[in-house]
Amino acid sequence: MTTHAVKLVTIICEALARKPLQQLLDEVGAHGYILFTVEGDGRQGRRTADIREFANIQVEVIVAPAVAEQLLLRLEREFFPKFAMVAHESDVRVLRRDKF
Amino acid sequence: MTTHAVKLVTIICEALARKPLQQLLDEVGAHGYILFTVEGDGRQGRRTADIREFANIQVEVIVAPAVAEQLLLRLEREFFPKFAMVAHESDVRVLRRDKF
Amino acid sequence: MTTHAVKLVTIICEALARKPLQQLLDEVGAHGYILFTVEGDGRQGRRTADIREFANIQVEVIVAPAVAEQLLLRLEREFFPKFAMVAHESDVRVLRRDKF
Amino acid sequence: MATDIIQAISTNLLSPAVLFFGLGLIAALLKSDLKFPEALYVTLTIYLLAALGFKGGVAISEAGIATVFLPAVAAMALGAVIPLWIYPLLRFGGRLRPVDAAAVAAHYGSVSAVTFITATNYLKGINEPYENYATAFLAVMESPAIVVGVVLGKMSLGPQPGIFGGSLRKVLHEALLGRSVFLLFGTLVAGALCGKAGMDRVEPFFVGPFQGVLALFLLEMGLVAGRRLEDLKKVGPFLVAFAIVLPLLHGFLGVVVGKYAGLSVGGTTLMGVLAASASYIAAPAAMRLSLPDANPALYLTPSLAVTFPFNVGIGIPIYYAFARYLVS
Amino acid sequence: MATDIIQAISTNLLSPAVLFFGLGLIAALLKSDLKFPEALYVTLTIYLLAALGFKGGVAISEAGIATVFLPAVAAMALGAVIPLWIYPLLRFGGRLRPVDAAAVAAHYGSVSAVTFITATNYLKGINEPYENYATAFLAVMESPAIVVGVVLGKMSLGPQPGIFGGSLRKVLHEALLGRSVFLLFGTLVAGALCGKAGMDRVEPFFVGPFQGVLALFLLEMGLVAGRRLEDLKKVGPFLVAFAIVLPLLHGFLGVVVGKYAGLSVGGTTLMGVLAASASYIAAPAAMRLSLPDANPALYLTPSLAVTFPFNVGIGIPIYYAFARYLVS
Amino acid sequence: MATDIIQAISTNLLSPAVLFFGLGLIAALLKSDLKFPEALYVTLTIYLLAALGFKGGVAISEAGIATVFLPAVAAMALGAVIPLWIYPLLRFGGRLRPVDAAAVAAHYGSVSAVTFITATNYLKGINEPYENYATAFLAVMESPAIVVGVVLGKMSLGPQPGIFGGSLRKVLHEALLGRSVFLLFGTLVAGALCGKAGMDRVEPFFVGPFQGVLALFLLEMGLVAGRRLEDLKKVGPFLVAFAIVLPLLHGFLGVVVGKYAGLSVGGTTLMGVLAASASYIAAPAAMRLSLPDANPALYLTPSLAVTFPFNVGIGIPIYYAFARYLVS
Ligand SMILES: Nc1ncnc2c1ncn2[C@@H]1O[C@H](COP(=O)(O)O)[C@@H](O)[C@H]1O
Ligand SMILES: Nc1ncnc2c1ncn2[C@@H]1O[C@H](COP(=O)(O)O)[C@@H](O)[C@H]1O
Ligand SMILES: Nc1ncnc2c1ncn2[C@@H]1O[C@H](COP(=O)(O)O)[C@@H](O)[C@H]1O
Ligand code: NA
Ligand code: NA
Ligand code: NA
Repeated sequence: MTTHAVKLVTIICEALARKPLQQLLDEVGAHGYILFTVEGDGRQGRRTADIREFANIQVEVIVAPAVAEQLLLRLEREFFPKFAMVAHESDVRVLRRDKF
Repeated sequence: MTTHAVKLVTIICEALARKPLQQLLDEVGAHGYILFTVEGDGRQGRRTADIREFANIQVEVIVAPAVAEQLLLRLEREFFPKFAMVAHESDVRVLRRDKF
Repeated sequence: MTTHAVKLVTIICEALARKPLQQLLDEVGAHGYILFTVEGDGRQGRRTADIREFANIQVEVIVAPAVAEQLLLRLEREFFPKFAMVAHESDVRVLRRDKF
Repeated sequence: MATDIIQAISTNLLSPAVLFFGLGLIAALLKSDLKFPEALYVTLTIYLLAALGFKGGVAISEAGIATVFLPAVAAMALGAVIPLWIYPLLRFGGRLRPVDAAAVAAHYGSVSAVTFITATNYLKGINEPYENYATAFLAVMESPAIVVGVVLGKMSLGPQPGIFGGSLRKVLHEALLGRSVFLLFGTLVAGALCGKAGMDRVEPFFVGPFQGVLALFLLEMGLVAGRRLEDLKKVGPFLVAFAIVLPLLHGFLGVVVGKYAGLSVGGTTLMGVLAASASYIAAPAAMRLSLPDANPALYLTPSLAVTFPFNVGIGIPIYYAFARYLVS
Repeated sequence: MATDIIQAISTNLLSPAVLFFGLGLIAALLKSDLKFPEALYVTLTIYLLAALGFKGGVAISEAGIATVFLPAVAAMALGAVIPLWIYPLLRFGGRLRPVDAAAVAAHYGSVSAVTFITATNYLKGINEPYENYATAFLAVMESPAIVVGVVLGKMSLGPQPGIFGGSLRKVLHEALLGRSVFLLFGTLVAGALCGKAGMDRVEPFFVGPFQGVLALFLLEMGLVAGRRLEDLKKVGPFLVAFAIVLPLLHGFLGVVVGKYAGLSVGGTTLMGVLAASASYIAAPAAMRLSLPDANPALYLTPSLAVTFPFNVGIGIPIYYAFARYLVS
Repeated sequence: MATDIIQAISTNLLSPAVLFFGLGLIAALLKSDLKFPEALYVTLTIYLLAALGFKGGVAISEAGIATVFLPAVAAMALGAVIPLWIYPLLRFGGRLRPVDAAAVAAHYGSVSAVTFITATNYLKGINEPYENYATAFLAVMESPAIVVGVVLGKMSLGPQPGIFGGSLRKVLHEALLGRSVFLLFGTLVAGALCGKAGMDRVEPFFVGPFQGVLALFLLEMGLVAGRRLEDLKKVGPFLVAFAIVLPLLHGFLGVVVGKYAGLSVGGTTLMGVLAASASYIAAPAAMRLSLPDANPALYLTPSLAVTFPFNVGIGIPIYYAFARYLVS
């Protein structure tokens, strides 16, 4: 069994940032993602996730290292000034590199 | 405080793969897992998670490195040909090794 | 783009541990967290997440390495003897260190 | 009969439930934001099945098991045999792989509870009485075809090692203790034990709002079915035609069985609807568990995106016309 | 009285709500797939508590606070003193650790809203009138025993540093602003302010469907309780016996208190039910927060998997028989 | 008129729906644990919009499109022009950045469906008849102001590259196919196609429980609005005053428009309520998508934490008093 090193980029943000974020994922060439609603607390106060529109979402996307770099760069430039958002990147291994 | 290096295996798949996946986790000797519903998009199209049966689930399981290897091997062989599924592995540290 | 190495601490526990856990996060100086409900299975049996009070939650918190150490230490000492709980730590990179 | 049918179809299309279904289809096609939460879908399902089962049970307590027994056995037999001709038809006519043919056969022998409920709603709307205990037919018809389909599929694959091989026990557990069968049977028994006195107490919850809840649920089902429409291209013309023609044939067959089982026009219609309908929840779940090699695009899409909307909009009034023609 | 009781029990067991509860138990035991979404559980809870509180408030606005005051104080006192004999009994009779004895005492002094609602449903079913303002007793009885239990437990543990030590403030906040107490009190006040005119407007929502919603909710509660049954082996025979005998004693005691507080047969029954019932949501939450060293298996399992089903199926008609015997 | 208004306000404050709203506010302020699941919020929204739309559609089928057309166009025009004076007022009076002024303008030109529903509830409570087809005004008034606001904001920002720049197409898609507009329009059409016969079938679901469901929903909305109250300090006194004074002016304006459009006292009140209400779901969603540089604290907090509670508690009876004064 051979595994391949790729990046997992995790983005936590307000639910209303969802559509532009999906567009960004498309533009940088991510091939898939998962998304779910989370409660949270941060510098901009508590988000209780009781109304879909005011909740936080967490988006996780597995991408090649170059795509991760591109994604984080554009998040920092285009999204961080506008949205309540946290993003982090970590190293993961997958079985089929061609999927990502 | 001593921490121990173990593996976190994350599996994203269609909700209907749940029961065989639980059986696999048992067979390879995982001692626990978490599971939650996620929306997602991938090569096989969008999954909106509006019907429980058609949703995606994400399963996360902490295991010893040898178990992780076994788990990924069998996922690749027995599950990937049958189900819409993505799996990745990463390094994490835990406090009590004997639990995993 | 410069990224900074920080820690992601993930805690899985019974939902009723939530309030003391939030207090602990405050005390060790975490600046934010996310939280969501998960199903799970472990040594202490299956948790089906059908009643909010009996469900599992997963809490994820990004912190500086020193805070992570402090957090895990206190979890081990003060929480593990009392609650059904699993905690793990991993390395992640973020863009803006000052947030964490 | 032709004008009758056209008249019946347009009455059906203008009922709130079917209009809400159409609204859901349109929302999906226009990619509207509208989305029901998963919890609401499950809640509506539980409500509709429990209400249906409970009412059916009360009806059984009044009619007596004896009256229900014969047509229920006929319904079960019908469900079990339908896969036996679908399988060869798809194998040789449709050139499907054996495991896919078996999976589709399981779906079309099994039933759709929502289609059944929509049909009872249609009959209520045109004041056509029917046997309330017909719910029992629904309950017994879900599983047999699934079991038959899985057996056909497993035979075609030969013995398989590992998690997906092995005994029929898992299939049977799934078939008999799956959510919908369990709820229907359980509430049928509860209703039969309580009888009329029990019904009086829960009527404002389980009977009054029923038609409105169904309308809301069909809005969601329209969304779900509509989102699958784009998968139709993966399915091919043979299966699309199959998904309309077979229900018509089975509808006619069901009506014939209902007539000889001694049912009223309404009950006969419902037997036709059951035979014509195809499963899209229970059967797919069983297939992923027991025949995971079968291709979901080939069984779920025809059943959910073709047969289900066809039956809800057009099929039901046609089966009713068959029943009126044959029975009265 | 014996035949009366047996008759009453079988009437109870054949009501839709209790049959649905049994169905849930069976589903859990057979490991059926049936599972309610968390959101539905919360929704049903909110609905039942709000409906109960609002109706109770309207009843208070009609009966006047003066009428309600005395029995409410009696109910509160009863809740507060019950832990005082349970604690020594479990400490010395059951050989439980002090913190566990305190935790169990808190549960059995507190109350189960669902058991109370099932009892009102039972009384409605047999046409036995009761004071609608009895909801106020439910509202005031949830917290006192929890506070007493926590105090007993904290005294036994001695002063504790850190997150779990410290003041009673957290306990009181939790006890008074927890979801169920807040909803009950809030809707009681809303109902009292609106009176009959307000009730007329929300009656089709809060009154008509109430019994049906309860049946659905008990289906879920059967599932929840049933899943705990396998934990019984961790609990031991002493606590299992305790979980049946103490409710019977408390039920009798509650009936006596109700009688001397001047309540009708129905109201007296409800006071017995409150005394006999044990908390399984609010009390466990308070324990995990304030006495996390107590072992949940010892307090949650007896309360949820023994006392609750016992009361729902058998206890309620017994307390009713007590009440009839004593009051009339 | 003053005593009239005070009388009308206290009647309003003592209705179940408004009391439940107050209860939610209190729960939020006391930091109670009470929390509705997201799925329940969505469910109640879908129910209320579908019920409203369907009833409105049936009313249109009875009144005829011709009757509805003129006042609907007037409502739409009113929604579209309101931003045109809010923008300069906030730009120069309130010293807001252009993009923030545009965003706030969009919110106050658009409408709040919940406020509208609460107003119909108020009218029902005091037996004041109104045109049921007024739902059509609600449906057409949500989007125009949002489009106008986005255009104003985009003009102020100049051409922008990338994801947030570009065409108006996204805004229009969002405005016309967003959940609430789609549901309202869709169910209006469904109701108009079914007419009275369809209504008879779904009435026990969509009509009877409506006022109770609204009460439950307002409990949740009280929680949601209450949690925002602490953000008021970020908003400043100018915007807080704005959030009360502008609704009063718009309410009066709406009443004048309603009168000249030939509506009854009830219908005129509703036109006033629509003009006075501000959006807090659809408009924020559109802003985050099309004007993400605008600061949500400046548009969401005034609309949700000031204008909405003000209208629900006090505004509605005031606009009613205006309408009575002007129309009769
Ligand atoms: N240190 C952290 N760890 C995990 N999640 C965080 C952290 N800080 C913020 N978040 C999440 O990110 C969202 C936005 O962060 P903020 O802009 O700080 O309010 C919050 O609602 C949290 O859910
Ligand atoms: N690159 C990715 N990153 C994260 N999740 C993914 C990715 N690709 C696919 N997925 C998830 O895995 C599921 C199955 O993937 P697929 O087979 O590509 O449709 C999708 O529905 C997504 O939720
Ligand atoms: N190996 C594991 N991997 C992931 N989650 C686990 C694991 N073991 C336990 N858990 C989760 O942690 C919770 C408490 O664990 P336990 O105390 O072992 O019952 C369980 O309900 C699981 O959701
Ligand atoms: Na069939
Ligand atoms: Na008690
Ligand atoms: Na407005």
